[in-house]
Amino acid sequence: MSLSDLLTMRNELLLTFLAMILLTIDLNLNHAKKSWMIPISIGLFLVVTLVGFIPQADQTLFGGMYHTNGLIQLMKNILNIGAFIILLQSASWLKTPANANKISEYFFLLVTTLIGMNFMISSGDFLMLYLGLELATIPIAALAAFTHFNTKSSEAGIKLLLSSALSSGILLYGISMIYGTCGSIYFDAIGAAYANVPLQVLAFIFFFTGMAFKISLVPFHLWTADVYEGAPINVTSYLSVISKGAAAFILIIVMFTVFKTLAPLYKNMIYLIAVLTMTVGNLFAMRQKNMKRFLAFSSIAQAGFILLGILGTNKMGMTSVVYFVLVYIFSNLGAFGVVSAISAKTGKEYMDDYDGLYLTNPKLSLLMMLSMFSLAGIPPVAGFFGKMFLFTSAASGGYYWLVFIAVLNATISLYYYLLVVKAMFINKNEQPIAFFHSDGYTKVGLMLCALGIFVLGFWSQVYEFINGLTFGI
Amino acid sequence: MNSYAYTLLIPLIPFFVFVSVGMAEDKLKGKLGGLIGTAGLGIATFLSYFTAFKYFISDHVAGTGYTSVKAFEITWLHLTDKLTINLGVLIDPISVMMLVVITTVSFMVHIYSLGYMEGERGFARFYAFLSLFSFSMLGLVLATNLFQMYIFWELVGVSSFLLIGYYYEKPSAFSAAKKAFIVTRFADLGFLIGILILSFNTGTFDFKELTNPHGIAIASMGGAAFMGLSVITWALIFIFIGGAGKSAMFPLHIWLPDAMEGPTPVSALIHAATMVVAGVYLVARLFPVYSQTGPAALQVVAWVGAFTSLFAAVIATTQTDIKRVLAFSTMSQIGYMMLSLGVSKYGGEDGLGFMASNFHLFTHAMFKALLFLGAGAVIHAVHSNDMNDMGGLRKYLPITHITFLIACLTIAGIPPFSGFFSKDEILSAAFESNKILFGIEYFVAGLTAFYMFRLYYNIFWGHDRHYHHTPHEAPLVMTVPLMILAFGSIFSGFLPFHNLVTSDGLAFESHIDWMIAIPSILVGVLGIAVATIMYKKENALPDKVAASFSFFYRWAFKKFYVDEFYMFVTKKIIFNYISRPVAWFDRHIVDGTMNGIANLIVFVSFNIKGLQSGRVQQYAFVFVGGVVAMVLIFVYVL
Amino acid sequence: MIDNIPLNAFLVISTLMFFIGIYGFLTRRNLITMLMSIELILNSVNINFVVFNKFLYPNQLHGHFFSLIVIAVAASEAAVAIAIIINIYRNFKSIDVENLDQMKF
Amino acid sequence: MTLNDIMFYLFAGSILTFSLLTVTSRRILRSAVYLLFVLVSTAGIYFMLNYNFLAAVQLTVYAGGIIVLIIFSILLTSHVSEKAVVAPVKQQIFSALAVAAGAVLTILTIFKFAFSPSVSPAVEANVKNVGRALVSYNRDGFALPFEVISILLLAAMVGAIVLAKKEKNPENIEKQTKL
Amino acid sequence: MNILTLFVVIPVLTVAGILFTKDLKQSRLVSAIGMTAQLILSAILVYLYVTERQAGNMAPMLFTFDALWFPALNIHYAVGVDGISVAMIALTGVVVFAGIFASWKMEFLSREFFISLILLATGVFGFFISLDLFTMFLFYEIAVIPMYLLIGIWGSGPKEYSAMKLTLMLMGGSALLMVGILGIYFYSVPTGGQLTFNVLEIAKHKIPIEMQRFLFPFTFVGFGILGALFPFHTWSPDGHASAPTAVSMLHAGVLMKLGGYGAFRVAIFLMPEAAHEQAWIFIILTSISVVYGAFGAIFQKDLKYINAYSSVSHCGLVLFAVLMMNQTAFTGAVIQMISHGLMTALFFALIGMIYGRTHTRMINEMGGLMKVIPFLGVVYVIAGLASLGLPGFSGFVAEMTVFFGAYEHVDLFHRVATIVAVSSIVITAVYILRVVGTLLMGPITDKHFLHLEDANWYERLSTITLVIGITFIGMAPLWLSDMIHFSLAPIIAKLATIQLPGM
Repeated sequence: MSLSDLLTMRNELLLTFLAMILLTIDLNLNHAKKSWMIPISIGLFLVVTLVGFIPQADQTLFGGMYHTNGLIQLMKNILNIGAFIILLQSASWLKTPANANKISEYFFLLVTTLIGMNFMISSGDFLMLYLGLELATIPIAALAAFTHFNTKSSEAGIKLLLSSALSSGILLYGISMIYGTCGSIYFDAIGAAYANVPLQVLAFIFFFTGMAFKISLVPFHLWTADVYEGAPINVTSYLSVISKGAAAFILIIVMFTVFKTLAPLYKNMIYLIAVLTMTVGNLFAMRQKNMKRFLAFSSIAQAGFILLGILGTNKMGMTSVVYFVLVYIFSNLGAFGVVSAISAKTGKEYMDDYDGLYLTNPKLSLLMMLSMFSLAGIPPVAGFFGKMFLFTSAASGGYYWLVFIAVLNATISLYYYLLVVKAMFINKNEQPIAFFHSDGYTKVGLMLCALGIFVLGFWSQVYEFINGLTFGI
Repeated sequence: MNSYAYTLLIPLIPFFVFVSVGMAEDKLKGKLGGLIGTAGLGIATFLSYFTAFKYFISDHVAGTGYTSVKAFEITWLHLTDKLTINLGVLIDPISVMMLVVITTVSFMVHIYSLGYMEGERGFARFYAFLSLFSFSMLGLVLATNLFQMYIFWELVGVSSFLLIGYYYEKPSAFSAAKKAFIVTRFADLGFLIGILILSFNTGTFDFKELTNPHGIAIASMGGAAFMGLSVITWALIFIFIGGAGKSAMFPLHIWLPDAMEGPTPVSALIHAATMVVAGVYLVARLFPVYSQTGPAALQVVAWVGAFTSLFAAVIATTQTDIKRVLAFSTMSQIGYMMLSLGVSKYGGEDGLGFMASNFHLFTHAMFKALLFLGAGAVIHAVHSNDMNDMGGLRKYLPITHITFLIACLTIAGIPPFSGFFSKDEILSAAFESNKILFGIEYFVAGLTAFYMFRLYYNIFWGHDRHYHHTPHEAPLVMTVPLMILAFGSIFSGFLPFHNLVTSDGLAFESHIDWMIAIPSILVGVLGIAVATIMYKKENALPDKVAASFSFFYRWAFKKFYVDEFYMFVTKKIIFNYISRPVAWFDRHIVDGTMNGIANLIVFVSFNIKGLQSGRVQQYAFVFVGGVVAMVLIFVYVL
Repeated sequence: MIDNIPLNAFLVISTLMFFIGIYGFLTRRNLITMLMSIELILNSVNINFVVFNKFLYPNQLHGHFFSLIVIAVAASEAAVAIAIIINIYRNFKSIDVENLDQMKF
Repeated sequence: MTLNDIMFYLFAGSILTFSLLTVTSRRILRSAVYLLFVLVSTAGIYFMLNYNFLAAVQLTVYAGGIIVLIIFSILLTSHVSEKAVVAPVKQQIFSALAVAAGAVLTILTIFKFAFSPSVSPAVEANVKNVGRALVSYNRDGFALPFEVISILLLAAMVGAIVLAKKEKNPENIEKQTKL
Repeated sequence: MNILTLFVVIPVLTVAGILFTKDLKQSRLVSAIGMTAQLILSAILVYLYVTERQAGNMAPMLFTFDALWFPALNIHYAVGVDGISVAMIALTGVVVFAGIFASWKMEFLSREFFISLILLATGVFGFFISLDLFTMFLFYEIAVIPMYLLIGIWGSGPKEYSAMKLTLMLMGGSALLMVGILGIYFYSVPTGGQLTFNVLEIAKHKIPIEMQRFLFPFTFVGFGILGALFPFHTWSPDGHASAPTAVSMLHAGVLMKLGGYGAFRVAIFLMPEAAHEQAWIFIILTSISVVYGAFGAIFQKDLKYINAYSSVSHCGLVLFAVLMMNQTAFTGAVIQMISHGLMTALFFALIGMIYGRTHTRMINEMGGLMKVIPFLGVVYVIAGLASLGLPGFSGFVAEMTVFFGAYEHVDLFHRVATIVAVSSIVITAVYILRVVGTLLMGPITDKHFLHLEDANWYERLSTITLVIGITFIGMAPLWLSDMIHFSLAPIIAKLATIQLPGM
């Protein structure tokens, strides 16, 4: 392994570098100029994001602990894009006086979690996976508790941290048993040694629940709503989009590689959990009035759909999951972006506040509607394609009834997505949210989302590209 | 193309009149619309007479039978592989006869209405509808196939509907129109089912093929049996239901008395002379099929006809609305025609009934139209339909009086008026076939004479009523048609129908059987005499008679409560016991289920909210429970 | 030197410790004691790793290092957790987990 | 029964006892101390297994670092003599049941599995080998996790600092400026 | 560019154009121009199609265009039309055109209204030209979703409830459909090879019968829900009652036809064996639909409810005919779709215009309107007569073809079902005449009605367009029926290959 091989890790290295630079710059800025951090960070992050698109060869480093290939690189790029949009959307929130002297910390923590996710996705063994997972979680807990004076924020932080600690404890126990039964922590060494014997199944279940916690699958999802509601809104969107996406990526990679011999068993499990997740997520989402909490449950339901991809044949499943997450990032960030913009300007977070929004803020409302449609899987926006391909993937495994249940759930989800649309377009309001201009960052962020929502579906090359990358899986 | 191609114009001229007058209705001032309509129909009448002359006389080679000619035919629609709907013109004895009847009466009515409808709102509309009716009726009789007949059958129904509902602002008029339409529609359902069965068994709609007694169609009609009768018999019975609906046979007659809400010329045209005999025409048209393959169906036709004639005649004796009396009389007379068809056989002298039926159809058209138009003139004079508001009108309305009297004598079967001849043939045919039917008809003949003269005396004799203004004779445009029709009533009996319109197209010898004719004249005279005693001078006799038969009288006066029965069925059963429950079922059960599913989801959603209690330890408990459960299930159970 | 002690004995101990830790997590009302329960859990896992490494796969040190890393992670986790707990104490004047239910349903 | 056996049972007994006491003791500070005992006993087991380096880390980081941190925070947030509020009996029973079920299932499952003892030569976990593995970037080397854990520790530090920063509620700031 | 693609491009361009408009006048002008172009294009298509066929082009689909879209799943943008689609496109063109003029005075958020309306039309056009199941489904959903906004924002009465119910039930239908389509896809080429969504390709193979048995009900019911199949029709009365005029027109007139068309094109065409086996269940359901809808209509008081139930009955007849699975019945089904589309659009247009004047839709609150608004009254009567199947109007042709097609089956079950369906013509007459009588005839019940104005030019244009369509088909049905007839050849050939076990 030469030094140049390290360039393979450019995402992680650049992000680490970025984190260090941010800390350094921050130390040299006086108090009044702290807000410079915003353009600096976003600009630098954009550079990192763009660098990610430079093609590179597949590589395995550190004796198999770290490996990357086109698909993994794509996953990282997807996460980068999502994170970039979130950074744009957080700008107006960070400018508020309460956050004035915490700006660079915010960026630093966010970037470190992203590093963790990148390592997690690239991991070739359980140690790196675990480490990446923790690195992706612990700073987020700090971010969730970011707003000190807000009791909800602290509550969210500790709920996240404690729950995730428990879950990673259980996950670790599973890993320890995997190690105990297989004799290695390297993925490539485990795959063949795995069989359907009780202890290995138990170990797998323990491991799986830990991942399920991250993706918030029922019944391991209960933390989600509370944390999403309490955390600052951009952290919530980060949790619901990037964090969940990364976990979904690594889960599907692990499922398709390490545990592939268990497939007949885990497919039953995933069937059950997928049904539970979609249904429970929907049932809870229906009643929500707080937009963040609403989106939390909606994202739980969406996680249930992601599972459908795992049930398909490997290639199609992988492609559809990656594609879905990509689309989901744009759709969900569109929704969160609007909520964030409104919340930053007016502090209003409830669905009732959105009544009559279209008449005062038509563009925001339109974007929100498109996001809702995309989340619900309504054509012609991208969400339709995402869902459709997931269903196709599940159907390729012969799970027609599951597809049916899933589409019925999509219908239920349409109900509550339409409630938002209804609030904005149909409901009358004496005092609607007044018209306001968002700042440039927010605008760019929202426009990126709108673009993604529209283009990703019709532009079939995206899907083809992903499909081309999944050959090796 | 052949020499009859021009006959296509006969129905088409009224159609174009309908379209043009109908479109430009509000722009046609004064009587312009009427004049256009009348002119158009005049041409059609002329063409019809010309056709009759050409077909019966000039083109006819002596000694041969009359064959049917397809003057024109186009394909309208392909239904199935075999069945194609054509539209065309069929010229044969009965259709030519019907042409003459329809155009004559229609033309008279057109002229008459110029006076009668003068100043009415929607005068042009009236003529448009009349033209539509003429078109439909002509199309019906000229139909080359069963399906074309059905098409025009429906159109006739709708034009009747439009004309009955002419005074649409009068609720009673519209409800009568509605009733007429729905009842006949119900009958048409039978017709349609009959067509379905028949056409799928024979593979054709075409009359020529269907009715060829030696053709494949009739031969292939063996068919499976269903409930003791062959399928074809059922088909014919169903088709007869259609005919019965249009011809107001019991029990589908209820619309006809109500239809008198329409303007009187309409009643004369549609509900006396032309449309109501469509049922007779239908059976006559399919007569070879009936007689060759479905004698049981013919029995049904005969008995329904006989019963209706009796039933209607009884009711007619009690009614006081003059148009209703005439309506029941029409039913009764159509019953005669049906009976006559029902007792007939195919070919030669056995086909006497067939001939008699058509003969009576012809004469009846003349005298019944005359009666209605006369009644119209009376109503025009006194502005009432009720005979209790009339009396002594003979001195005010001399022409009407005379023509009306002629018509009454005709219908009563007094020689030498035409009714005598046609009725005599019917009685002869019935006598040959079934003595009970014959007896009924004898009795009905007497009743007919009685109630017609009851009507006559009540209108024209007795003392004056309190008229708003002195009744005056109708203008010339109204009386001239009366006179023409009276002429027809008197002399049409001398037409040699047995040479022209027969079941197989061949002429046969027919003579008056005096053994039947003389008693029938006597019965007629008896009826007149009774009526004279009871109604010529006002006296207490009618009331006494009514009182002595009080139960029966009341039932007859109430038309045997058939209407009430229908009301019961439609309002109570269909509306209250079917539609209301269906609507309820739909709202509460079907929709309720859908809403119930939604509500159930909401309910569940509300009730599982405790799961999300906000307590992190409970979350952890669920988490651990989930893990344990999964281990249990996937390690130990599965 | 440990040959006569069966592997399963270690595993039983660690497993019991693991579930005792979970029990603590489920029942202790104080946030800090919940954190302590977490430490128990992680510790039991460490025992697992170490024991497996020693007994079954001594040719490499995977388990050993895994434990090492877990300890470090536990430390950082504890640091952040305690920071938040102190924050909560500032806000609520209590660190009873039962108080943390502002957000529910 | 060798000394090793006795030591093992001693450690095992102490681990289980003190674990139970940790999660049941009503005095928080005592819990912390019991936890310390558990951790130390664990370190003892590591010593027994000849993983001296790990045992040392266990003692320094865990016993020395985390426990001290915990004790400090306990002192910060509650009185020494304060008794912990006990969870409702129902909660305790259900938790115990679930946990017991889990433990039984897991142990049963473990016993079902036939672990095959090692035949390959052991690598001694002495400082040399540990150190070599720690910086090795080849197979079975742990340089990468070692580096990554440093980022994690840094991030945790920054996170803790951000959270601990004293700061004023913006609403209060506004009030003050208004005044 | 392929002429069929224009059917999607023109509406999209129109929508883009409306985005730049400022007020009602401009946006309705743009919409009217766009949709007139669309109507002309439909006419051109009919002409081109007929000439092409006369020139002897025997391909099952004409004007085909195929572009690979998602190569991985072999999803294509594949378009092509046969006589059936051409007929449906022409219908859509007419109804949309009439719909634009029927909403000439849509003041509130007019831009958004026209955009949604035309988007809906885009979906419908796209659906009818698609040969690829995926794109077909895509357009299907595009057509359904604007309904929510259209009803929710511009509707009346319990509009939110109705809009939600309609959307959810239709989406529930697409849940079934999704399963069906995916199943068909994965068994499209049972012999192995590239899976395909293309209808024509799939039709070349035989989907295994076990899968057909499973998939057919999904597909059929999925489309059936949109076609108001009993007992999944309840979205229809509420939805129609709450929708604004043009939306009711489009929805009942065109959108519901997607159900019948899809059931035919996908469910029956691709899975004839299962269709044959399971038809009896659905024949029972649709026979019930036909009669039940008619009975339901008798009791209603709200004009729109009456018409909605009437639609249930008429659309039931479409599905009924489709299930009869012979050439005549299929022809009848298509004509019935077109006929009902025109009639019901006309009805809803008239109801909207009457409501705009009287501000009530309750028939017992109105009466004698014929006298004050004779034009609308006459057209209403015409629509009514057409609806009850009077010769000379399209309804008659359709119903007769359906009945004769259905009656072609010789067994007792089909014949009884046919007779049950036939009996609806009487019940239809009852409710139509009841409405006409109460609404238009009789004396004027409310003195406010004395000052109502008769139809404006745009209202006349809208209704007359539809009346012309109805009477044209009614009087000269041969060209239409032959056009459809010919296009049925492939499916009839396919049906002929299957074993016909006795029912």
